[in-house]
This record gives sequence, C-alpha cells and structure tokens, in this order.
Amino acid sequence: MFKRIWGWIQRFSSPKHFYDISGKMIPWFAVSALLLGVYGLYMGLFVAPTDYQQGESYRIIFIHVPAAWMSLFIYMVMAIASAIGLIWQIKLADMVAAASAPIGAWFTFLALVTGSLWGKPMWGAYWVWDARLTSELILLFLYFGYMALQSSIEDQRTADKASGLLAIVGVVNIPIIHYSVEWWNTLHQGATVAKFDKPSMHIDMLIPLLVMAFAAKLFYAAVVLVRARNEVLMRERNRQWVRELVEKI
Amino acid sequence: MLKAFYHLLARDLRLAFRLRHELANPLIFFVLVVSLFPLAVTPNAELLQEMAPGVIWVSALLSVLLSLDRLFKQDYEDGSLDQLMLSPNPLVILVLAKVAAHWLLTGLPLVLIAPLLGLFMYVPAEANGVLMLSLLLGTPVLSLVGAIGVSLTVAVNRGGVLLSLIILPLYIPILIFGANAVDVASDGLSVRGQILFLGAVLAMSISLAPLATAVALRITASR
Amino acid sequence: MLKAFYHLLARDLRLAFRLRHELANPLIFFVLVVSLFPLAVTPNAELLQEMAPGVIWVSALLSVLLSLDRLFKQDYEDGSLDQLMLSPNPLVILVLAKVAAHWLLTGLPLVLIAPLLGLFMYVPAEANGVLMLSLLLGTPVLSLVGAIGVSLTVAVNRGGVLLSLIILPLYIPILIFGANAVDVASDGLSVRGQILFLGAVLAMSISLAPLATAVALRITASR
Amino acid sequence: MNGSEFSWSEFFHMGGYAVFVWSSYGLALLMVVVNIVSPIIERKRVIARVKRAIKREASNGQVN
Amino acid sequence: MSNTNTSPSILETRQLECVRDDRLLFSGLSITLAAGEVLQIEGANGSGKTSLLRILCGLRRADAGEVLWQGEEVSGVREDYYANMIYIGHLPCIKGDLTTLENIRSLLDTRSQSVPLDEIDQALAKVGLAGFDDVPAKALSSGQRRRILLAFILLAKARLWIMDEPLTALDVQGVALVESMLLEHREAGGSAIFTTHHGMQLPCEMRSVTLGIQQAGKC
Amino acid sequence: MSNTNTSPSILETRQLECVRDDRLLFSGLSITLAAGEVLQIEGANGSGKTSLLRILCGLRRADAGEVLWQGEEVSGVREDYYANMIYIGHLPCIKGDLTTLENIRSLLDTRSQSVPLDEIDQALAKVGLAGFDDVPAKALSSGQRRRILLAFILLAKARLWIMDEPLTALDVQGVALVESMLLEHREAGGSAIFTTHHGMQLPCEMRSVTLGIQQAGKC
Ligand code: HEM
Ligand SMILES: Nc1ncnc2c1ncn2[C@@H]1O[C@H](COP(=O)(O)OP(=O)(O)OP(=O)(O)O)[C@@H](O)[C@H]1O
Ligand SMILES: Nc1ncnc2c1ncn2[C@@H]1O[C@H](COP(=O)(O)OP(=O)(O)OP(=O)(O)O)[C@@H](O)[C@H]1O
Ligand SMILES: [Mg+2]
Ligand SMILES: [Mg+2]
Repeated sequence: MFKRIWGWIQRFSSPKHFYDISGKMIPWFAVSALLLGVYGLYMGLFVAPTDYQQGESYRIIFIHVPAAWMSLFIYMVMAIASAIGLIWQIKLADMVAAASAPIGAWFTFLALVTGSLWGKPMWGAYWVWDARLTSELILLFLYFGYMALQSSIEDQRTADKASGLLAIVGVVNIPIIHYSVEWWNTLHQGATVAKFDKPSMHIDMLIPLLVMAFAAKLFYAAVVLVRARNEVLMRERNRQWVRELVEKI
Repeated sequence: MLKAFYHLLARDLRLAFRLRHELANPLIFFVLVVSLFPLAVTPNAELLQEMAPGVIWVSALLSVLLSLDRLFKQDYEDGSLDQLMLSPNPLVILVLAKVAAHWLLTGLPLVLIAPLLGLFMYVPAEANGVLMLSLLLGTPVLSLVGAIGVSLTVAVNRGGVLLSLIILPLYIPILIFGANAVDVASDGLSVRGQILFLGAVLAMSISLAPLATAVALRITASR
Repeated sequence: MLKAFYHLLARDLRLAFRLRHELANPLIFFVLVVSLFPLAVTPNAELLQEMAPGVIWVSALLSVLLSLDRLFKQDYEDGSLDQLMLSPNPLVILVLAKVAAHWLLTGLPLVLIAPLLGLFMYVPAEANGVLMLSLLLGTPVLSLVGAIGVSLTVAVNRGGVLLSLIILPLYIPILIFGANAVDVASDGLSVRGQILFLGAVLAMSISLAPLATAVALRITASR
Repeated sequence: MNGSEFSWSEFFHMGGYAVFVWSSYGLALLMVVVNIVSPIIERKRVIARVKRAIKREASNGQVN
Repeated sequence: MSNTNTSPSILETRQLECVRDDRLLFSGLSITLAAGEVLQIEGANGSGKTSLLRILCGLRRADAGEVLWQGEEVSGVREDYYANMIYIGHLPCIKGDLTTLENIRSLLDTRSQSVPLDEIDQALAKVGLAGFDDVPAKALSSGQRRRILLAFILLAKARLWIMDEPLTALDVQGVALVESMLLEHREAGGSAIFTTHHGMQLPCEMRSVTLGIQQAGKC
Repeated sequence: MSNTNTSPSILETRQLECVRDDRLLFSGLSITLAAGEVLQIEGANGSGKTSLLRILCGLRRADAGEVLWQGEEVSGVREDYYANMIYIGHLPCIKGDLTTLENIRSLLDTRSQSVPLDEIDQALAKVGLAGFDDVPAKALSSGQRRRILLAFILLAKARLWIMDEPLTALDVQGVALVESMLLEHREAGGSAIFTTHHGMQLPCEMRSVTLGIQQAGKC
C-alpha cells in the first residue's frame, strides 16, 4: 500500500509528468483567477457600501488583506515544499519552493505598501512600528534571505537544500517573531497607534474581500506553476524530453 | 565523544589565543559602536538612558554577527572543514564545540564588559544586573543560530552581508526580549517573563540549532 | 590612463552585476540595522525622531564598513591585486577606479534609500533632503578612507574586526557632522557650516586617500 | 453609490482618498502584470538557452 | 566482478554517476579496490577526478550509484569508514597561525587519535620537517606546508588513503618520499587511491582508471 | 660579467639578498638574463624561489641588492618594465564569477591591452578552452583555470615571462603546451624565468640557477 502511494508520488512528481499536467492546469487557474478578480473588483468598487468611519479609503482592504494573507500562506507553502524536498529528495518540491519565493515577496511588498497607503489617511503616518506591521516587514526580509541564498549558490542542488533549510528555520521563527513583536508592542505601546479595531464587517464588504482573497490564491497557483515549469526546463535541460520539447517550440 | 568536543574546543581557543589581538576585537568593536551613539545622537543623559538598553543590545548583536565568520570560514577555506566532516565523531558534537569556542571568545567578553557600558550610558545599577543576565542568556543563542547561517553561506564568496540578511531577522526576537528586559528593569519592574523567554529560547536553540548546522554543513561540503 | 580607470571601474561593476543579489546587500543591511532600533529601543514616534539622524548615520557607516572588504579582499586572495600592481598604469588611478566602483555600489544606494528610512523614523520632510545631501557628501569619504584601512588589513586573515578598529575612529568626524546636520535641519535651522565641512573633507580625501591607499597596497604586496 | 446617482468623477475621487486608493490598486495591477510577464520572459530565455546548448553540442559533435 | 559480495574488497563503487552543471562527467563507474591495492585515477583537466574522490569520501553525493565500504553502503557505516580512511584534498588543511606540531596534533584530534610526541617527531623527520616543529605554518613555503600533510598521513595509520594530487608543490625528494610512503603502505596491506598529473613511478603493480575517455570505466 | 653595463641583458640582478624571518634564503645572487634566454630557478621546497620571483617583479623588496631592467633600476622604469613583463604566480588571478572570456579581458585591461575577439578565441583554442569562453570560471576544474592564465600569457605578448610553477594542476597535454609556448616565445626573442618541480623538458638550451645549495648562486 505504502509502496504504491510512494510510487504514485514519485511518478507524479517526475518533472516531465508535472510539466505535462501543469500545462493543462494553468489556463484553468488563470481564467478563474481573472473571472473572480473582475467580479471581486466590481463588488468591491461599485457594490460595497462606503464605510461610515473610514469613508472610501477602506476600499484598499480588497487589495491589502488578500495580499497580506497570501504573504503568509506562500511562506508556509514554501517551507513545507522545502521540507518535502529536503527529506524525501523530491526535486519537484524544491522547484515549487524556489518558484514561490518571488511571488511571496511581491505579495508581502504589496501588503506593506498598500498598508502604508492606508495608514496615512487612517493614522496620519505612512508607517508606525506596530507589531503586525513590523512582523510583515521581517517576513519580507525572510523572503529576501531565501532568494539571496538561493541565487548565490552556484550548484543548483546545493542551493535548493541550503535555502530549503533556511526556509524551515524561518518557519520555526515566524511564530516566535510574531509573539515577541506582539508582546513587545503591547508593553511599549500606549495610545500612539490606533489599533485596527476590526469593524464587524458588513456582508457586502466581506463578500468581495473573500472573493478577492480566493482570486489571489488562484492567481498564485497559476503563476507558481508557470514559474515551476521554467525551473523544470532549466534544470532538466540536458534530458532528452526537454530537448525534444524545445525543438518543437 | 566528549574528548572530541574538548579537543576541538581547545584547538579553537588555542588558535584564538595565538592571535592575541584578535581576541579583543569583537569586544572593541562592541565598545566602539556603543560609543558612536552619544556622538551621533546626543550626549543628553536622559535620552541616552532611554536608548541605552536598545543600543547596547543592538551593538552586541552586531558584534556577534560580525565575528560569526570566525566560526567556519577559515576552516572551510583551508579544507579543515572537510577533515572535520570526515571525523569518526558525530558532527553535531563538533559543531557544538566550535560554537562553544565562539561564544567563549565573543559572547562572554561582551557579557562581562556590558555593565561598564551600561554605566557610561546611565543605566541604573539594578538594571545593569539584568543587562548582564539577558546577555548571558541571549548571546549563546546568537552564536548558535548564527552557526546555521554561517554554515549555509560559508561557500559563498563575500557572504558577509548575505549572512546578515539571513541571520538578522532570526535574531529579532532575542533582541526584543533582551532589550526589553533591561528597559523594564530600569523602570524597577519584574523581568521574570522576559528572562524565562530567553531561557526557553536558549534551551531550544541548544537542542535544535546544532542539528540544523550539521545538516547545513553537509549540504555545503557537497561541492 | 582614463581608459585604465574606466576599464577597471567597468570590471568591478560587471562583477557586481553578475551577482545581482549582491548588489542589494549593503542596502538591505542598512535597512535592517536601522529597523533594529525601533524594535530594540522604542516604537515611540517622538523618541524615534530624535534618534533618527544618529541611527541612520551610524547604520550607513556600519554598512559601508562591512562592505569594505569587497574593495580588495577578493583581489588579494586570488592574486588579481598582484596583477594590478604590475600594471603599467599608475596605481593611484586604479585605486580611484576601485573606490568609485565601491561607492557606486554601496554608498549611492544608501543615499537614495535614506529618505524612505527617514520617513519610517519620522524625520521631517525638509530634514530628509539634508539627510540625503549629507550622505551624498559623506559616503564617498567613507569609501575613500575605508580603502586605506582595507589595503592595510587585507593581508591579515579575519581582518573584519581589525578593520573596524582602524577605520572607525577616522569615521567619527564625518559621523558627527553628518548626523548633526540632519539634527539641526530637523529643528529648521541652517546647515551651511556642516555641509561645507563635509564638502571640504570630501575634497581632501579624494586628493589624498588614493595616494595613501596606493602606498598601503605596496606595503601589503611585499609578502 | 448607495442609492445615490452613480458618477464616474465621484467614483474616481474616492471621497478625497483618490491618491491612496488608486495608487494601491494601481500598484496591485502592476504587481499582477509583472508576475505574469516576468515568468513568460524567463521562459523565453530558458528556451533560447536550451536551443543554443543543443546547437553548440551539435557543432561540437561534428568536431569530435 | 563488482557484484560478488564475497570479494575481500575494502572499497567498491557501483554504477557511480556524476553530473556537474550540464555535463555528465562519468556514469556507470564501478571500481573494486582490494586490500593492498593501489589505484591511480587518471584523466585530463576537468575530467572529474576531484569530484570522484569527493564522492568516494562521502563529501559529495553521487548523482546515481553507491559507494560500499567493506561491502556496506558508506552512509550506514560512516564511523567505521572514517576511522579507517584518510582523505587529502587539493586544499592544505593547515592553519597558518598554528605551529607545525600543533597543526599535526589538531589534525589527529579530528580523528580522535593521540600520538606520543616522539612518534610525531619521527614522522616530521621522515618528511623533511625536522626542526620546523615549532615554526608557525604561515612561515613555511607551499611545499613545506604540503609536507605537514604527509606527516599526518603517516601518523593517522589509516587503511585506505585517498589523495588528490599529493605531489602538488613537492620537490623531487618530496615526490620520492610519497612514492616510498605508498610502497610501504601497500606492503603493510593498506590500499590507496590517488590522482596525479605528474608521473609517479611506483615499482609495484598499480591499477589505474581513466576518466573521460571511456564513458563507463570498468575494472 | 654582471658588471658590464653594455651587455644586452634585459633583466639583471646584482647581489640580491633575501631574508625571511631569521633565515637567510640567498645572498649575493647575481643573474643576467639576455633576450631569448630561458632561465629555470631550481631549489628544494622552501629554498626561496617564490620570494625571488616576487623580488624580480618588484612586488617584494630585496633585503639588499638591486634588480635592473635593461640596465636601469626597476623602480625608476616601472612603467616600461611592467608593460614588457608578465608575472604568473602561485595564485590563480581568476574571478569565479566572470566567464573565461571576461576574465581574460579584464586581465588584459589591467595591462591596458585590448585584443580583438578572434585573437582571444584563437588563444583559447590553443590552450584547450575552446567552447568554454562563456562558462563562469568557478565551474572550471583547477587545471582549466590555470589554462586561462596560459591564454593570458599568449595574448599579453610580453617580452619577459616570469612564472611561478606554471605546471601546477596541468595534465600531460598542458605540460606539453607550456613547453611549446616557451619554445615559441624564445624563438621570437623573448625571455622567461620560471620555477618548477616537475621536470620540464625543453629541447633548447636553458640555464638554471639553483637556490639553497650554494649560498651565493652566481652565473
Ligand atoms: C504598512 C502597513 C500595514 C501592514 C504591513 C499590514 C499588515 C497586515 C497583515 C500581515 C495582515 C494579515 C494578518 C493576519 O492574517 O494575521 C493584515 C490584515 C489586515 N489589515 Fe493590515 N497592515 C497594514 C496597515 C493596515 C491599515 C492602515 C489598516 C486599516 C486601518 C489595515 C487593516 C487590516 C485589516 C482590516 C486586516 C484584516 C484583519 C484580519 O484578518 O484579522 N492594515 N494587515
Ligand atoms: N563548482 C563547480 N560548479 C560547476 N561545475 C564544476 C565545479 N567544479 C568543477 N566543475 C566542473 O566539473 C568538471 C570536473 O571538475 P573536477 O574538479 O572534478 O576535475 P578534475 O578532474 O579534478 O580536474 P583537474 O585535473 O583540473 O583538477 C570540470 O569540467 C568542471 O567544469
Ligand atoms: N609569509 C612568510 N613569512 C615568513 N617566512 C616565510 C613566509 N613565506 C615563506 N617564508 C619562508 O621563506 C622561505 C622561502 O619561501 P618560498 O615560498 O620563497 O619558497 P619556495 O622556494 O617557493 O618553496 P616551494 O617550492 O615550497 O614553493 C621558506 O623557507 C619559508 O620558511
Ligand atoms: Mg582536481
Ligand atoms: Mg613557491
């Protein structure tokens, strides 16, 4: 039984098989991300009511919150994939991890900037040293570290393992960072920062938010597959099947 | 196994004592960086006192960070690291020995001199004790976690800044709790929570970090 | 001669761009170190604003310091430095080219990102301009003076901390005037004096430091 | 919008928060575009590289 | 031959493969080394000799195939393998700040061996470093530094020597010294694998494997 | 002989002395090298060959004596000397991150030489690196890296070659290549000084100076 599953995993995770399957999956993800995104934007920009406290500025939420969620989600994906790659020596997992990092960094960056842009009208400052903000900034650095390590080691196999180990160590640290920052903030912080007091959200706001979040996930799925396919081509460039495939393109 | 630990520790210490001036370097760097702040920010006593815990902790952190490549860099470059990996002893033990030597040579001196700097920066006497204690618990974690980073970057030329990029985010919790403990102690409050946290992190890093470092070293050696 | 300058500059830049990630490293280090302070000291806006000029300048200084071994270390270790010294072109020109490349790769990015960090640390908008200007005048001096130090220590293994020891004292005047300019500008006063001083020091170091560096390199090569 | 007549200028005005809201959305759009375009460019580069390698090996093979 | 487990081989490789960057360096490489055998790995620059030796030591992972120590997969018997094998690579493994004696001591320490001083002195004399025992290694010339490693090899008393270009930087006497060391080692039942570009003449039978020319070196 | 200023010597040393740490490596060393002459510096490990070559280049200062380039003290005619001399030391001078081509280009740049691409390609082909021109040097084996230097020597067209252990890491073909390079260079009227431990057979007359044995090598 176990053997069969293992065999199946290995077959599926063979780069060639992945390349074929993912080629078929990408259009589906891309199209549904597009449809959901357009629908979410429509709902968010035209249908959702104006917030009585924040006015129209709150509409940033439909970008900001999905981006922030994705930034955490993608890091988790990256760390889990790295662990799989490191423990079971599945190359495909390493490729997915490597492909995820830049996307995750982009989402983190987006969350930071949109949060900043939101912060200016809300708090009167682009940046405050709030716990959540600070940990998001640190998350960005964790991504940068992963990518820097990945790209500075020549040997691909070594690079994968080294940066994978870093991703795992980082994931152990994320909760520690999270709690320490939170705790630090509550100790230090008086009234300087208006905390996000979460408004009990209007259903018309919640729906576009969730739709956008889902669209972001699908978008990630599509992009990560495209990137992973690139990695497959690059790393398997000496295999016969890649050569045949490339000749045809 | 204990013998292997002891021998490697002794070698690293001997090597450091051979270059006697090297010994003092992280210490001097620490003192220099701390003393940049009164110059750059303000000589005002009150403000200095307020900044002191943070500044001292940041400087300690930076000087450990900068001395990290002592850990494996040379051994890597001259091939001794290969010999270590080919030792019949478990790699984890050897890693622990090297980290212990590193801490004795960099962390410990910082711990010992910190109260003096605290004095210079107007840290109250009772908080000065907490400063030492927090560094005593925190600096070994810096060495232990740093070892993972060094072993990952040792093969990368000019890895210095890359190392900081990788390591600094991981250091942040220690920094926050360490500096905060001193801060709170200056206000005369209890610091039990912070100290317990630092202790817990230390225990965790002693048990996990050498393993991760050993794995990282095997990855690095595979060139 | 100009061609030699240009070629060497181009080589160093090419080498840096080859390692694209390396490019960003001093910058990221700078940002990381600056952001350690709010974490270690306080997130309080007022206090941060007061510390900001000093903290930003100290961090800039440290990140230039740490990137200094980029200047000659590798060239020394792989023997390229010997080849440079055996070049028919005057060594001073070659030194200037290397320092120029170093500044373009580390100092300039710091100058460009500093206003953003100023924003994070609540530096007032008008003082932010002065921050940039002071760094623009100051960071080349850091590279120029740093080059002397590196060329003296490059032959010493593990020279990192030794280097700081030699260089930091020389950096202190720049630090004081640079940070002070921003400080004064935050209070809305004129900073003409400070800026003139920084300019004068820059002019002096451009004309003298490369000479000193060339001499130091000849000494170092004589192994 | 809530019932009141919809006007595009009001929509773009975003109740005075236009700069913040639209730059956020603009940035998000930019990020989406970059994330679509850059892997596609990368793919072209990889394929070109493999093709070059094939060519080089073919010519080397004749020499040997 | 490589499949008979009963052979008294001390080191054996099965279908080793090594790929670097894009190029296949070797594949299907099966070598059997018995006690008392000396094997030279030959091959042009870049043919993969260093890579092969690092794989044999377990420092690098092969892209396919396995390395067996006395019939068992190396990763399973690491401790035993490393206690009986010694590897000398391209790099000097020498600390410039330690003296010759201290260098040897700490190299032996990594193998958990402690050797009495007079034995070390003998070995130093044998490799031509008598009188240099308290000179810091950085004040030695490149050839003298390599000689420290020769003393280390003598003292380690390992059964299998794996040496990458042991003749680097050695003068004529140094080369003769290595040759006589290998002979003695072989006579005592030890085995060795080495690479060299500079003709080493051993007056004993010596097998050799050439990388690069035949794609699948067999012996 | 060493005192006749009219001799057509291109490099000449007078009463050179070198002391390292406490030991006198050589003293009173006077060498004259004419155009078209090849000189081998011999000596056991640690006899001071590297030190001597560095002194000849002006990288190290002699403890006594002087080095003359075409009859004039080197420190006075640096520019001319360095434009006509090339030194290859123990160290590779190679940047792992640059490609073979870029490495050669930047080595030539330090000499302010610009060489057309096809000439570089020819040189690369000659040293056996054809097709490696866009490979980063760190992905080359140790011997391949040394070959980049050989191409550099060919392209630099210097009149005097000073080479410290040029055969390091080279395989048999590599050694033959260096030999033929030296021959051609000599035929074209160039001179060379080199050290090597690994017998280089030049079918031309070749002088040699041995360090270490006679305290004051004269010739
Ligand atoms: C640079 C500034 C900001 C950053 C880095 C930031 C970061 C984050 C992060 C990381 C999350 C996800 C938290 C989680 O799921 O655990 C989040 C959620 C959220 N943020 Fe921000 N934020 C910023 C500014 C703001 C501002 C100014 C507001 C509005 C006043 C805001 C409102 C929200 C809301 C409503 C959520 C969803 C809450 C939840 O899921 O619990 N953020 N933000
Ligand atoms: N770090 C590396 N990354 C990628 N490829 C490498 C690396 N090191 C070596 N190679 C490649 O692997 C091949 C074999 O290298 P290796 O060092 O094993 O050769 P070698 O037989 O020891 O050569 P030499 O005689 O020159 O020492 C070389 O052709 C080189 O291109
Ligand atoms: N950095 C140094 N400091 C002090 N003494 C040194 C240093 N380098 C070399 N020596 C001494 O100088 C002597 C000559 O060294 P050198 O490197 O010139 O020898 P060599 O003839 O090139 O030897 P090899 O054949 O081993 O390369 C050696 O005996 C050594 O003890
Ligand atoms: Mg080799
Ligand atoms: Mg020598």
